[in-house]
Amino acid sequence: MLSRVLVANRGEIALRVIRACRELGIETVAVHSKADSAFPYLDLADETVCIGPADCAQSYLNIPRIISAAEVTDAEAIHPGYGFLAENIEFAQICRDCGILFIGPSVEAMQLLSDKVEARKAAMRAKVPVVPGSEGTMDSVEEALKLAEKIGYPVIVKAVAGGGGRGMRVAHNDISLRNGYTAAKAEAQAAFGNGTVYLEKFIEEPRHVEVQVMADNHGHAVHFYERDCSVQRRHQKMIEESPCPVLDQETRIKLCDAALRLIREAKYSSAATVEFLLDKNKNYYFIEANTRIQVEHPVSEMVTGQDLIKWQLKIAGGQAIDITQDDIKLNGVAIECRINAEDPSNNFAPCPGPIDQYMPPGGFGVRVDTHLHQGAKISPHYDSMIAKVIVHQPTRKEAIATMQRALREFKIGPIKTTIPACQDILSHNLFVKGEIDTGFIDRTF
Amino acid sequence: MLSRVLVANRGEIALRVIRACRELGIETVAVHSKADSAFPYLDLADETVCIGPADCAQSYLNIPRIISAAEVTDAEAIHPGYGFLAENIEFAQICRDCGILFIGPSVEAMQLLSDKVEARKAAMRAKVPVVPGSEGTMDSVEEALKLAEKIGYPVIVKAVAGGGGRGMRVAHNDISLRNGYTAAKAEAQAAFGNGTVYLEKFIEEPRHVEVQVMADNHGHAVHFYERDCSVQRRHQKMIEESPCPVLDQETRIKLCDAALRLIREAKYSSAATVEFLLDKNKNYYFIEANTRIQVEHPVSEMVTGQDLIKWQLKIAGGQAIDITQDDIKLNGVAIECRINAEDPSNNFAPCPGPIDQYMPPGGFGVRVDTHLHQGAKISPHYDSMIAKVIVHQPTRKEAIATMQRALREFKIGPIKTTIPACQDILSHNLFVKGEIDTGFIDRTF
Amino acid sequence: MPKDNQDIKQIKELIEIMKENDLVEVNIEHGDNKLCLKRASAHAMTGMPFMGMPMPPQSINGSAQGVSDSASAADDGLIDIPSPIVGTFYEAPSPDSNHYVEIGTHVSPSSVVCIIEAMKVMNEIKAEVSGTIARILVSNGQAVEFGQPLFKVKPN
Amino acid sequence: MPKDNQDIKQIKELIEIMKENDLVEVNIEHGDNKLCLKRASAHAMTGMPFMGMPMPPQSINGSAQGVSDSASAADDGLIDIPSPIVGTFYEAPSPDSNHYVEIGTHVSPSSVVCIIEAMKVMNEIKAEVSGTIARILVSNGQAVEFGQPLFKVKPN
Repeated sequence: MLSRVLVANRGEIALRVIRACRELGIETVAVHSKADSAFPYLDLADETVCIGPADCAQSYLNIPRIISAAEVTDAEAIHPGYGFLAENIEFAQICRDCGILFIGPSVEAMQLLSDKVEARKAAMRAKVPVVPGSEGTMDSVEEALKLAEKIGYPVIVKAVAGGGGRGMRVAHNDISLRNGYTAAKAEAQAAFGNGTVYLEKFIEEPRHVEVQVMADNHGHAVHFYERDCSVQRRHQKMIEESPCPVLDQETRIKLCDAALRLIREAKYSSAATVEFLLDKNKNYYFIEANTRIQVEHPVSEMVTGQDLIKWQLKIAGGQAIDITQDDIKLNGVAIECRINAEDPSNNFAPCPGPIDQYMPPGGFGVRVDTHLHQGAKISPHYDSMIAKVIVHQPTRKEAIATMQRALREFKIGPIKTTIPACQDILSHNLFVKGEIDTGFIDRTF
Repeated sequence: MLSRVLVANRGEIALRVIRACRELGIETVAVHSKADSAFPYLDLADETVCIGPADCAQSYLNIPRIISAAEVTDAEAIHPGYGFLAENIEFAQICRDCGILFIGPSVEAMQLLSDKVEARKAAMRAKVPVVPGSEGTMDSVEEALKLAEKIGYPVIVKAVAGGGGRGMRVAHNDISLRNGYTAAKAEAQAAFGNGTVYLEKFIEEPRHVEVQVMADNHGHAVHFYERDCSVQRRHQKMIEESPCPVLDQETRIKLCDAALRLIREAKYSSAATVEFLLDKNKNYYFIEANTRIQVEHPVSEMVTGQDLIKWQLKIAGGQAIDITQDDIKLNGVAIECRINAEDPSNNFAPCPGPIDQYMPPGGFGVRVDTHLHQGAKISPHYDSMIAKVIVHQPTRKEAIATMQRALREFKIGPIKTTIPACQDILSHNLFVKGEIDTGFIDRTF
Repeated sequence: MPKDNQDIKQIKELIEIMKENDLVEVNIEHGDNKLCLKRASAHAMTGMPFMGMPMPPQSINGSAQGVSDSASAADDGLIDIPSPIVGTFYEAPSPDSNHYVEIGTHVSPSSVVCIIEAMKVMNEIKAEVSGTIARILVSNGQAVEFGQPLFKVKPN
Repeated sequence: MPKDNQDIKQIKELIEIMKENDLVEVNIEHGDNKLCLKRASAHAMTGMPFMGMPMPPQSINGSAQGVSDSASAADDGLIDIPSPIVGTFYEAPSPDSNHYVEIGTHVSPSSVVCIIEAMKVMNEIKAEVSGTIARILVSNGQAVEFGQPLFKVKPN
């Protein structure tokens, strides 16, 4: 078991990791920027280190400062949370070089899965269905046009290094493909410093379904079923749930087994998410794997009763996964709403500022993950997600009712939050029926 | 299904009932005293009625005012919560006379089970083990001495109308029985206006184990397993857990079935708790039944995933229990700590006052039931219990670790609370090993 | 800015009155002389002008009208007669009878001003103050809660 | 606006009254004379002596010493030289060398005052101010965090 972990993150996920460490008896070192020094979650760590000013580049994204903080506090391992350095291969490599354990997969597994083309090849080797498309990168527009003719329109051009919707273009014919190819390449070059693109069949009105997996260093891998994250506004997830409401049990098991095959193929350890598109005929296609714990991991925790962060810590400490797949039961329905400091009535503009009023919801079936409190200040320097409300009930209908009453109870003021937007979505007929796809929000609201 | 329920209580249990009603789409009327009018949980009700001044006798215990509030707001049913009027037979009778549904058992079932001698007789009819003792009341000290000789010392004298440790005396020989008989009678007369007593074998160092049951008006009754409430300070429960850590599965099933037999014998409907003493040889003896929902009901909810207040409401609305006993699985371990506004370092003296600092715990496995918020004021007029922290984990060891970290996170100030006392108990070797009885706290701390 | 110690003394006295009565703000104008005192609110119920704060609970008549502690002088020098119980307000002993009081009726402490029905019992409510009925705040058949002002009386 | 010291005295008295009584605002007008006093609300931010408030997080050297924003004059007229990075503080380039500075050493902005080792790199830290070293706040080999004051300098 680990004895001392540095938490290289901030806000709710830093608190989440500190909580898991404390329950396992692991000491924690919390690093923070000067902007975050007043947050009470820091008191819950055994030690704190101020690593820099508010600016992320000089604090949470600054590798030398974080490594140095681990060195001076004698931390044996670093948990990167999500975002910031969580999927930074250079950081993982430097940790290894410095003899500090990076709580996550090996550098090699990260390299394999973070490269979309390589990940796709690995999926094909593992007999995991992938979206029909290029075997490798598309190095000319002619090549792209030829492949589009073969697999049929619509197609999508994607940046190898892409993410968050950038470096992507959909094309329904030759002309739009010519334009899209050039635009995607230029955007990817500007955004990621890498203009390499590939091409895929464009799946129309898909659901975003992802499988939570966990592997240890002793050859064991288990899944924690799937999450449906189709409620996305401009490619940003807003509401996630588990299980996927339209998946039958047979398809579920096939999907989850496919995810495990990929993870084994990648010789992966620690937590990962394998993302799929699910089309209207319940065909699923691997799209990418995330080599970190994710924001929405609590919904999988609620339906399985398993603490995923504890598993990450135990695995990093060398422990084997000592439960079998059969021990992991899918129990009821969990839904998560992300609460962002954004104004839904003003195009979701960020709303940093002081929180004068704060009343979280509670009671049966309600979990709140947040570092907030009355008197806290939301800094403009960081992500606007400030809290997650997670509910768990025997049925989806009950889960929606519990989420509605929880959101009604949740008072955060005077800053604006996405609570009203989540309430609107939860009340929408199509959400209630589960008949949505990743375009639902952008089409409907 | 009910359409409009008046909640005849205050604080966390009023909020608990309001939450359940809201999730079921039932409108709520919250009554409150003037001292409670600022609590935000009232905003969550559809209507509120101020029924009187702070003094309970003129507000929460005042039957005409509560009935009148139900009449003017057109409420069809009243949920009494726990305490106040929850076990007041006169109130249940008046509700019936006024055509208002009392959410609880029938007047007849209340009468039977609230009379300890009658309840004991019913238990014997239902072949539920009872503590060896008097068949009826003890009307003279000579009768008591004779019985004591027969069943053997130690014995305990108890008031028929008793509760909370009043009107009770343990005797280890004839002299102490003579004194105890007279003292118990006098105390019961003073406290309850009824000096009738009975006599039982005194079970040494017992555990307090109680079974949660629920019955409908269609002949169905199910149990939700047992709670262990042995952590008591002067007969006041402080920490409760489910399941009982020392019970084997065979005894558990027998115990729960015994509770169901009594409930059926009493032709009971709604929620009830059947209380037992468990001796060192795992013999269990029925002691009394509580005809209400109890403070500690959430631990049963966590281990079964069933919302007990929702069941009360559904049953009151005429619905049948549509799950079977097999559907109610005992899953993991739940522990509840009661947080009281009391100063453990000053003999648990009540500590009312304003709450300037308030930060509840959260995260995986943690549930908080409370009406508190930063800026709330704790009134000296009411019970000192202000919050309940409930945790749920796969194992007892993990549940204790989660409770420890949750209590460490819970900040309530400047008033004193029982949080440090709960932390001390959770850290105690005997509690951790589960080797305690109802005398543990008074002996140890 | 206060002219003399006399002012300070008066301010102190005013503050005591504010505290006793849970006032959060006092404004006084005498010609050109103006005095305004504001206290930090004790807590939510004193109604800071703050949009995020929980709203006061809806009273049973749907109005935002507060509940006064007892017959007490308000800004306008009028005294409230509050309801001592929860029930239904009636302005007359029966539908055909005259109203107990109208605007302008003089009442003494023992004058019956209305009936409140609670649990089928008709409770005669007495004025408890002397004066003239200035305003009737509730209507016949309306549900009223404990402490809800029923009438405003101009004291004599 | 205060005409003379008498006014200042009265204002001070008023402020004391406001603090004692939790007032947040006082407005007084006498003809053309107006006085308005406003305090921050009685909340946490005003630093009430309140035992239950969260403690500031423990800094890595275990002291409660705060982190200053930059070289800045404190009450005593001295200027801090804060650590610009996280690492281990060394007062000399090697164990056998002389210390970069001692108490009384005169420094200019470009003077090296110490080394902070971070990730095996020895970073020379410059004074960034001119003056005389008045105090050395950390000891050789000690871990320091970002912004932690290392020296106090008496500016010239």
